[in-house]
Amino acid sequence: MEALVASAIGMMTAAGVYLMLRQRTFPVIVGLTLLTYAVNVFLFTSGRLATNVPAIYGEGAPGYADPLPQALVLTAIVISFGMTAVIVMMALGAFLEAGHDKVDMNDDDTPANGGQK
Amino acid sequence: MLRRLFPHPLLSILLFATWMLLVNGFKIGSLVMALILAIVIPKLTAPYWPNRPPLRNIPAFAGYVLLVMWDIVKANIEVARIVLFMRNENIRSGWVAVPIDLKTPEAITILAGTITMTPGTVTSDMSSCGRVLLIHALHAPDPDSIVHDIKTRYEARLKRIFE
Amino acid sequence: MMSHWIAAPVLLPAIMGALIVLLMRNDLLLQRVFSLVASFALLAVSLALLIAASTEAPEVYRLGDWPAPFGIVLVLDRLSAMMVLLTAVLAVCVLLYTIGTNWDARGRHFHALFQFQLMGICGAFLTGDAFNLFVFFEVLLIASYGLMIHAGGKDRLRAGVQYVAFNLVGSSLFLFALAAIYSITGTLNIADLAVKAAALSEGDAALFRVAAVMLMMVFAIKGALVPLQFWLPGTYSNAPGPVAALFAVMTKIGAYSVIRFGVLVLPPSHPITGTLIADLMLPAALLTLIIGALGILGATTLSRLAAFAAVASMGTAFIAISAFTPASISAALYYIVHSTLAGAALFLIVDLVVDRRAHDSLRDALPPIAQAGLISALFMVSAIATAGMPPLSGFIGKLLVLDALRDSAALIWSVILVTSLIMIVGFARAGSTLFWKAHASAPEGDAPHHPAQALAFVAVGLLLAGLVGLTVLAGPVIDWIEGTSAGLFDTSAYINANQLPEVK
Amino acid sequence: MDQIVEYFLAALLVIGGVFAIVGSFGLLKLPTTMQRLHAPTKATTIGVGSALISSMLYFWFFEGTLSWHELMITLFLFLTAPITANFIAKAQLHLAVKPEDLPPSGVGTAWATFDPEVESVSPTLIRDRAPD
Amino acid sequence: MILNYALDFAFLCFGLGLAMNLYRVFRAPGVPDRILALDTMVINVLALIVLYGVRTGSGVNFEAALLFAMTGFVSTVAYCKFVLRGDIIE
Amino acid sequence: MSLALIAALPFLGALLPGLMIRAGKNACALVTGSVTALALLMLGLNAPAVLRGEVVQTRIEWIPSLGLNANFFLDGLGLLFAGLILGIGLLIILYARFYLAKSDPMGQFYTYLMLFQGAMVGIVLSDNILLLLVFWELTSLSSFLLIGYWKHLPEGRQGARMALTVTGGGGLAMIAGMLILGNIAGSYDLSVILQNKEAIQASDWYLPALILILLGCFTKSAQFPFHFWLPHAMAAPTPVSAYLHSATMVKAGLFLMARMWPVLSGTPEWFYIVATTGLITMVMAAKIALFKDDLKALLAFSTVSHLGLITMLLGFGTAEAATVAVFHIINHATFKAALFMSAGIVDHEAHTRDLKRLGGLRTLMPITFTIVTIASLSMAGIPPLNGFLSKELMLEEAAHTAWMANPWLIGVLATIGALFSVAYSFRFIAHAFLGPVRSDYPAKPHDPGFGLWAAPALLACLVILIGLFPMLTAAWLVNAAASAVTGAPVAVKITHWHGLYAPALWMSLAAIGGGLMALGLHPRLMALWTATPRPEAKRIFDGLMEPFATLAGRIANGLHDGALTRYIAIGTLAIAAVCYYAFDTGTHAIGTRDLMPVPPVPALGWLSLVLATLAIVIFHRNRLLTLVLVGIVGLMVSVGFAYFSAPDLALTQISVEVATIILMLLALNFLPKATPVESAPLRRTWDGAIAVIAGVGIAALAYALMTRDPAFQAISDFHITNSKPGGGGTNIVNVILVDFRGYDTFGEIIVLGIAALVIFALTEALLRAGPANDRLLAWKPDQRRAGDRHPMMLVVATRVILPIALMVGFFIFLRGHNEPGGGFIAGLIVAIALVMQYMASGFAWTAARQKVDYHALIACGVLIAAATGIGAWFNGLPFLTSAFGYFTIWPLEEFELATALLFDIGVFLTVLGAVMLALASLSRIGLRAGETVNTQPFDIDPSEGRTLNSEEAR
Ligand code: NA
Ligand code: NA
Repeated sequence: MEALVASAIGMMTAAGVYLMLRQRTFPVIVGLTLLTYAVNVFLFTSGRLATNVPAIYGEGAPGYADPLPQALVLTAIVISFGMTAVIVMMALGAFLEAGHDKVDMNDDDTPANGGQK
Repeated sequence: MLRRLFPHPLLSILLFATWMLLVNGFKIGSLVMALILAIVIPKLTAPYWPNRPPLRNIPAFAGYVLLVMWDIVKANIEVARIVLFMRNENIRSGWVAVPIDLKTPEAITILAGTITMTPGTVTSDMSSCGRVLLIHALHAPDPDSIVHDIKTRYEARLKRIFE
Repeated sequence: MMSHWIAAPVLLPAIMGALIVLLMRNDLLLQRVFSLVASFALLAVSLALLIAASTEAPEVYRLGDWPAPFGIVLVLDRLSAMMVLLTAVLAVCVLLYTIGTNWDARGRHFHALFQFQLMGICGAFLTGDAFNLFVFFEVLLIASYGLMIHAGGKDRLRAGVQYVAFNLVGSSLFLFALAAIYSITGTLNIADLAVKAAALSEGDAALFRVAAVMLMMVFAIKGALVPLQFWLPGTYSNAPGPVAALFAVMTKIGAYSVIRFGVLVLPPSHPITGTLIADLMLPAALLTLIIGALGILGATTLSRLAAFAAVASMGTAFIAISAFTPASISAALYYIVHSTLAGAALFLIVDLVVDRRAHDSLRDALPPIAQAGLISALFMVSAIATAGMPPLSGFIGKLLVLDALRDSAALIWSVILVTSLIMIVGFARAGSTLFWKAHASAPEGDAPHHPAQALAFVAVGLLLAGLVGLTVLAGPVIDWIEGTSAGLFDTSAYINANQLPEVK
Repeated sequence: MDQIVEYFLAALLVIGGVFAIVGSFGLLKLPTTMQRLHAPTKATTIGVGSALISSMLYFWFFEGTLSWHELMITLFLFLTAPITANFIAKAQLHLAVKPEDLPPSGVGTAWATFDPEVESVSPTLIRDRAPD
Repeated sequence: MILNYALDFAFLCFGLGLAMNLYRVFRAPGVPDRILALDTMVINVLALIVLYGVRTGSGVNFEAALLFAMTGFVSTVAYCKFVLRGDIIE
Repeated sequence: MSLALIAALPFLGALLPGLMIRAGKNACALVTGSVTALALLMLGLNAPAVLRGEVVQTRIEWIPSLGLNANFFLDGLGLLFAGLILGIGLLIILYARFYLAKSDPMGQFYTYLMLFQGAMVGIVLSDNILLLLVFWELTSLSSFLLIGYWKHLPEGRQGARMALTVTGGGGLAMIAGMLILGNIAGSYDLSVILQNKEAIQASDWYLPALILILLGCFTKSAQFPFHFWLPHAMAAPTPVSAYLHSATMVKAGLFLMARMWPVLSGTPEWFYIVATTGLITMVMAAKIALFKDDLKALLAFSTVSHLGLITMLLGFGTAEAATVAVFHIINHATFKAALFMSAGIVDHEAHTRDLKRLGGLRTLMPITFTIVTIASLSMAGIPPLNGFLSKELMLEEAAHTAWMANPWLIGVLATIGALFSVAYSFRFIAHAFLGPVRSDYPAKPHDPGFGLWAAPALLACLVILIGLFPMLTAAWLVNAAASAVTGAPVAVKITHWHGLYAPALWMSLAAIGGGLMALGLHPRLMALWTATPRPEAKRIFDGLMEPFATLAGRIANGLHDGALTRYIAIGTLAIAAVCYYAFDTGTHAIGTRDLMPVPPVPALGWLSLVLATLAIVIFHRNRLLTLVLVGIVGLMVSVGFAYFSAPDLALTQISVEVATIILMLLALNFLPKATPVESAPLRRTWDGAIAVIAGVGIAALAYALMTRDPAFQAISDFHITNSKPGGGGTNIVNVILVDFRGYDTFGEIIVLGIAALVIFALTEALLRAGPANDRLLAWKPDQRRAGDRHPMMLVVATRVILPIALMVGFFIFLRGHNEPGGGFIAGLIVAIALVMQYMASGFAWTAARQKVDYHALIACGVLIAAATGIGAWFNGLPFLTSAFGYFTIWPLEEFELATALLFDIGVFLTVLGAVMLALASLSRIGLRAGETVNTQPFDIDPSEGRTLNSEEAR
């Protein structure tokens, strides 16, 4: 199972990185989202994998999954949600201001340096 | 007084029941909480439900629910038969326009939902005057019987319940 | 005795930010007043904390009253106190400037975001927990995203998207690193991490080394270390002037974190990581300085010049840090204080210029600007400080760095000195184009009218006065910083303050 | 008693499983989108419903806890399935069906999905046009 | 005992159903089909969660199942509304 | 203390001109002059002691730990230079008062001048080489300002930059040299360093230090090959040229060589570098001076030549030669400053300094002519003037010094240099003043007022006095200074006649004769000179600097050109490479944890996840489809969390995922619906390779970590043990979130709140007048739109679902502390429920019916969380310390109340407010783009049998 989870993390990371290397804001944001998934699962696995042992007190519970990474992932999910929301809006704003959604500024109509502010 | 506390009594009952379903246990504390929520939440959401129609005939409604549940079972067997045993080229799908007499949105919605959940039909659209439903029938060699079924089996009952 | 004041640099701006949003978001005047009051209060608190930290051992504040390493702790030591004070000083100046130039009226929520930004920065400096550092990095980053695109505009938004995207990669890397660290050591408290990392077995070495470099590269992104510096010029040059000035302390958070972890958790004497960090950091830092210097010389706009100056200053700071000796760290700390003030002043002055011109190109001669004399004098002073020319603190900082790195002098000295020359030439070219060449294209005394903005000049003056103070009082300041550095290297003080349980 | 309950639950599970697979199989097998829409809307819903009810009964009889959540989920699914189907059908109408392929409504008005009048007539024309 | 076999059978059915949905998501003539497949997928996953709860005798994931039902519905409507109108909260 | 004050006075004085200029130019000059005079006076007060052989010291600690202290000392050498700087400075201030035009900002000029003066005084009084470096670079900076004083002149700007580049660069080299020197000597104090000759000269670092320090000296003193900046610095006003480029700054290099003479000289390296450089400079610059028509250029190269002469003398390394050098420094300062000022007078009066346009001024400007003649003759080395005296001594030294065992080379070259010197000196007189009066001067020349000629006249008097009575007027000063240079008492004997056997006599005669001959042949030589191609310094400098600056710009701007995709590619590769290196150089033990089995259904989940991810990559150009596929990934991740014992995470993940997709759908409405194919296959392959590297690396790391046990007991054991007894909750994850690590959560909700504020502020910015607003106003949907916006079925269903969903949210909130759930998830559930309502009836319709201030929600949430934490202070406990208790109120059962619940309310409110504010902002954008607000919950009302509002619309 560990190999499956690790490969899934790797797959999401690779897809995320590939999309982040695209030239439009939308795929870049989707790539970031995928990377976020990968990160969250990776962080989650730092408590190792365990089934059927949720970190909730119960009589005769065989044990508890490491709750700390879970709490950390929860925090990370929330934070990345905020970040994603912001970058989505910023990408929208940039598109509305510029009329296109290119990520790179070097092949824009105005030069990146020496351009007007 | 009661009217002001429970502007939507049925909704309040539904919510009361929902809370008790959620908490999974029968405690006085839960009852109190359920009561509070059954008052507060309808008050909060009342602005989103203007012109609430009165439910005139509650026993009839219960009967309707039972009828529909039975029809759902039938519908599923019917659909399973078509999916599993009928050759695709023999399936005679088609669109059917069902004129309706119901006027209350709630009643129409229940009718539309019933149509979707029952044999081989899916409510797909409504005419822009709100008088006709567009229905897709999975296997309808005889579209007129579908219209007839709907009008007699469901619409008539709903009319009694709501109007 | 645990002093609640340790939490004040975080709570004060957090609460003020929330109050501004709640009560005065439609009244700019009230926002200004309360934002200023909060910033001055932060200054006072951080000054008091600095005084307390100077005389006492590191003090730990256990949030939620949970003992370390199980809860989150704040740690006040000389280093964190110093960085918080630096932040507060900068905050006051930047805020005065913002008010003086009405920048805060050009968009919404400037003051709330500003306060939250301060909260994030102070939180990052004070925390004694690795994951909490991540959280506060995110707080300061997201506030910085808002400030960076304050007032909007095409280029700013597009640069903003890049800034956010690149930093989100950094945040991801941070989490990868933290996950690996927790996975190996089972802890997040920095002091505990220091103890446990030193006791790791050989079998964990390779993985821990990976975790260590990942963590350091996160800080390298914040600190704009080559090859992770790319985000900086576009961001800083497109950010509103006062925001770029405030950002002067943001890169220092990267440097701070490298120092904190590099000295406490991953010192060169570490059995597993050894000089791995130092070996990788030095060439990167040298390249950073070179890139920064080349950027200053080749800058096409004034704001890009200032941005590359920020890159160069980080290069210098990281060169000093990479040696990880008490002397080099004190040199780095002095230089960090200096370059924060100098960088901020430069960005504010750039903003004064840009505000008075159609654009800030260095290629074309433009007519003279209003208040040219005063602004050119300010520019000159900040250029001297930034390039590290005498007599200002930049020179002293560089001398300290050179002096601390005498063991590998040939390469490092030549890079620092040659880049200094390049920077001097770059600033001279820019300054003469801006302020002298302007007079060639328009008759003297024909400067366009522009409101004087006294408060803005006061803010710049305060920053430059800070540099002068840092120069004149260099003796005591450096003594104090050397004490700080010595305290950092006496890692047991920091670790003991956490009162960790026995390692099982 | 337990035996009977067990058989009953097993039957419920099997029925649920069969309906579920019918629903998903229909999604594969049926040739047109509108036909495919029928299968999961009905079969999967009841399949899941069976599984949920069996779960509820299982906990009631074998664990001694009456868990009503499954009932809630079931009701929720029954409540939402028609809406889902309606929306997917509308989407399909909008994207892939020509109005002339549909029967007339018989009362002279178009189907809502195709009637631009609905939009142009219904709003109260609060158009936010002035830049602040 | 029989219950265990039935449970296995149910797992198999819902699992196969999931696999078929997956296929339909990737091979579909249009977006509505994919939305439908995803919606069905959510329901199948929800069922699997509940079955897993029966297998392990734990009700800890029932809220998750409830939430899956809710979010599945909302996202399906959102996708459709996007196809229909572009703006989903106009 | 007094020495520090002398150095500080000019700096303090620099503040005055700016203030006094309002009181008039005279007041300004007077004040500036008074300050200088005061400093000079204070210097004079110290002079007797110095002349007695004492060393006056002032020590002020500045940065003791660095060894950089404000230590000053005054010996003979310092006295000589300080006297020159302040004395000539005083004259320059006087001269400049009358020289500067009305439009020149005089306050600025005096400020710069005083800054420079202070820096110079600082150099010569420093007893600390780091302090000296400070002053050294300050002279470069202040001279930059002075040279560029006439802003409108491009030559001024370029000359200033060139001077700064060369002298500043030399100064930086010198920093390195000085640091080495200080390291060898163990102190940066000059007085200590001067005692360490043996150690320094024996060190391996001697030669590098020597070269680096000499680089500083040579650049400052314009020695070959760094001489080229000096003539371009002549764009400065003449007082500046006279002061900086003849009397003071250029002599700083000489001063330093003299200062370091005791420890650095006497080695072959010193001799060959210093003497040779000096010799070459002397001859070459003298030759160039002969062919300069611009008076100031002539004088500039003459200065270079004389500096070379002095350098050469210092390079000889003998006490005698050093003494002569000191003497010539004095003499050169007197006649050269006089000449510069006179050249300035000519320029001032005739409006030209071009020798070709001058001539015949003798009768028009008799006073100036007299001054120039005296000074020029001295420069030429004509007896009995002071220049003659030192030149004779120089030639004598040159004649007795061998170069590479060649006894006559230096002598011959020195004579040739002297010959040129004679020639250009006479040319100055002859071509400017002699000959017929011309009719085509640009302005009618006449002698200026007393104010302008007083200073040069005074200097000319000195030239004569020193020439006639050297022992009386100069010997004492030479003795004192030379003693300081050589470190041994010197008693110089200066005479006009050295006897017939002195080689200097004949060399001198040859020089004078040859010089006159050269002057006679000047037109022909000039033609030859003009015909000879030679490198032009400025062109070479620009030819180096401009391409370098361009290259620097190319590199820096090329690398930072805004190509984010390249930034990320480089960053990713760098991270991967460094991680690989770190792993490869460490030892790794393969993990031994038992692996978990792979049941078929989870394997299916894995497959779904992987396939969906792959499909995203393949189909990413279809943006809506991408979002559908992201939905699958999110679904699988959250179900994975549920499977691996993390119910809270499953809840959070699925709700966040839906919220994210809704936000992205809302944004996508305005964005293009498809991504064009833009990158070439090669680029895509390359990107794919980077992606695979990153993915494989992370997967390998994850696998390696997961299969190993932690090295230590994880801290979470504490959380598991203390969750209920200490935190009062059975859901350990929730207790960690709101209690053990509640501070993280506090930060986290603030992140979310800030995100919403940012989105709000950004929306406001977009909706202001501007391109974005224009685009929105002109916005047309890019896809065909269905007829009805708010289908009735959804609206009706929502009327029931919304209350239930709200209740579920409340339920999830309440139970969070003990079961999966909590404030965050509850906030999102309520938000999603409201989204459902928005989708059903539209945002504006819904929002209008329940006025909630989202800003206030966020702020209150944060404040409640903060207040809960602060509440602990009143019990003397730290921030966020929780409390919980069990209560009974009849008829209810016992229930638990925890402050953590209050904290969670804060979390709930912030989350809800943040999501709502973000949606509200997006909705505003939609309204601006032309969307309309409905007044009815759905479009078609069957009860009326017609579309709604048709009445109103008509
Ligand atoms: Na929770
Ligand atoms: Na507590």
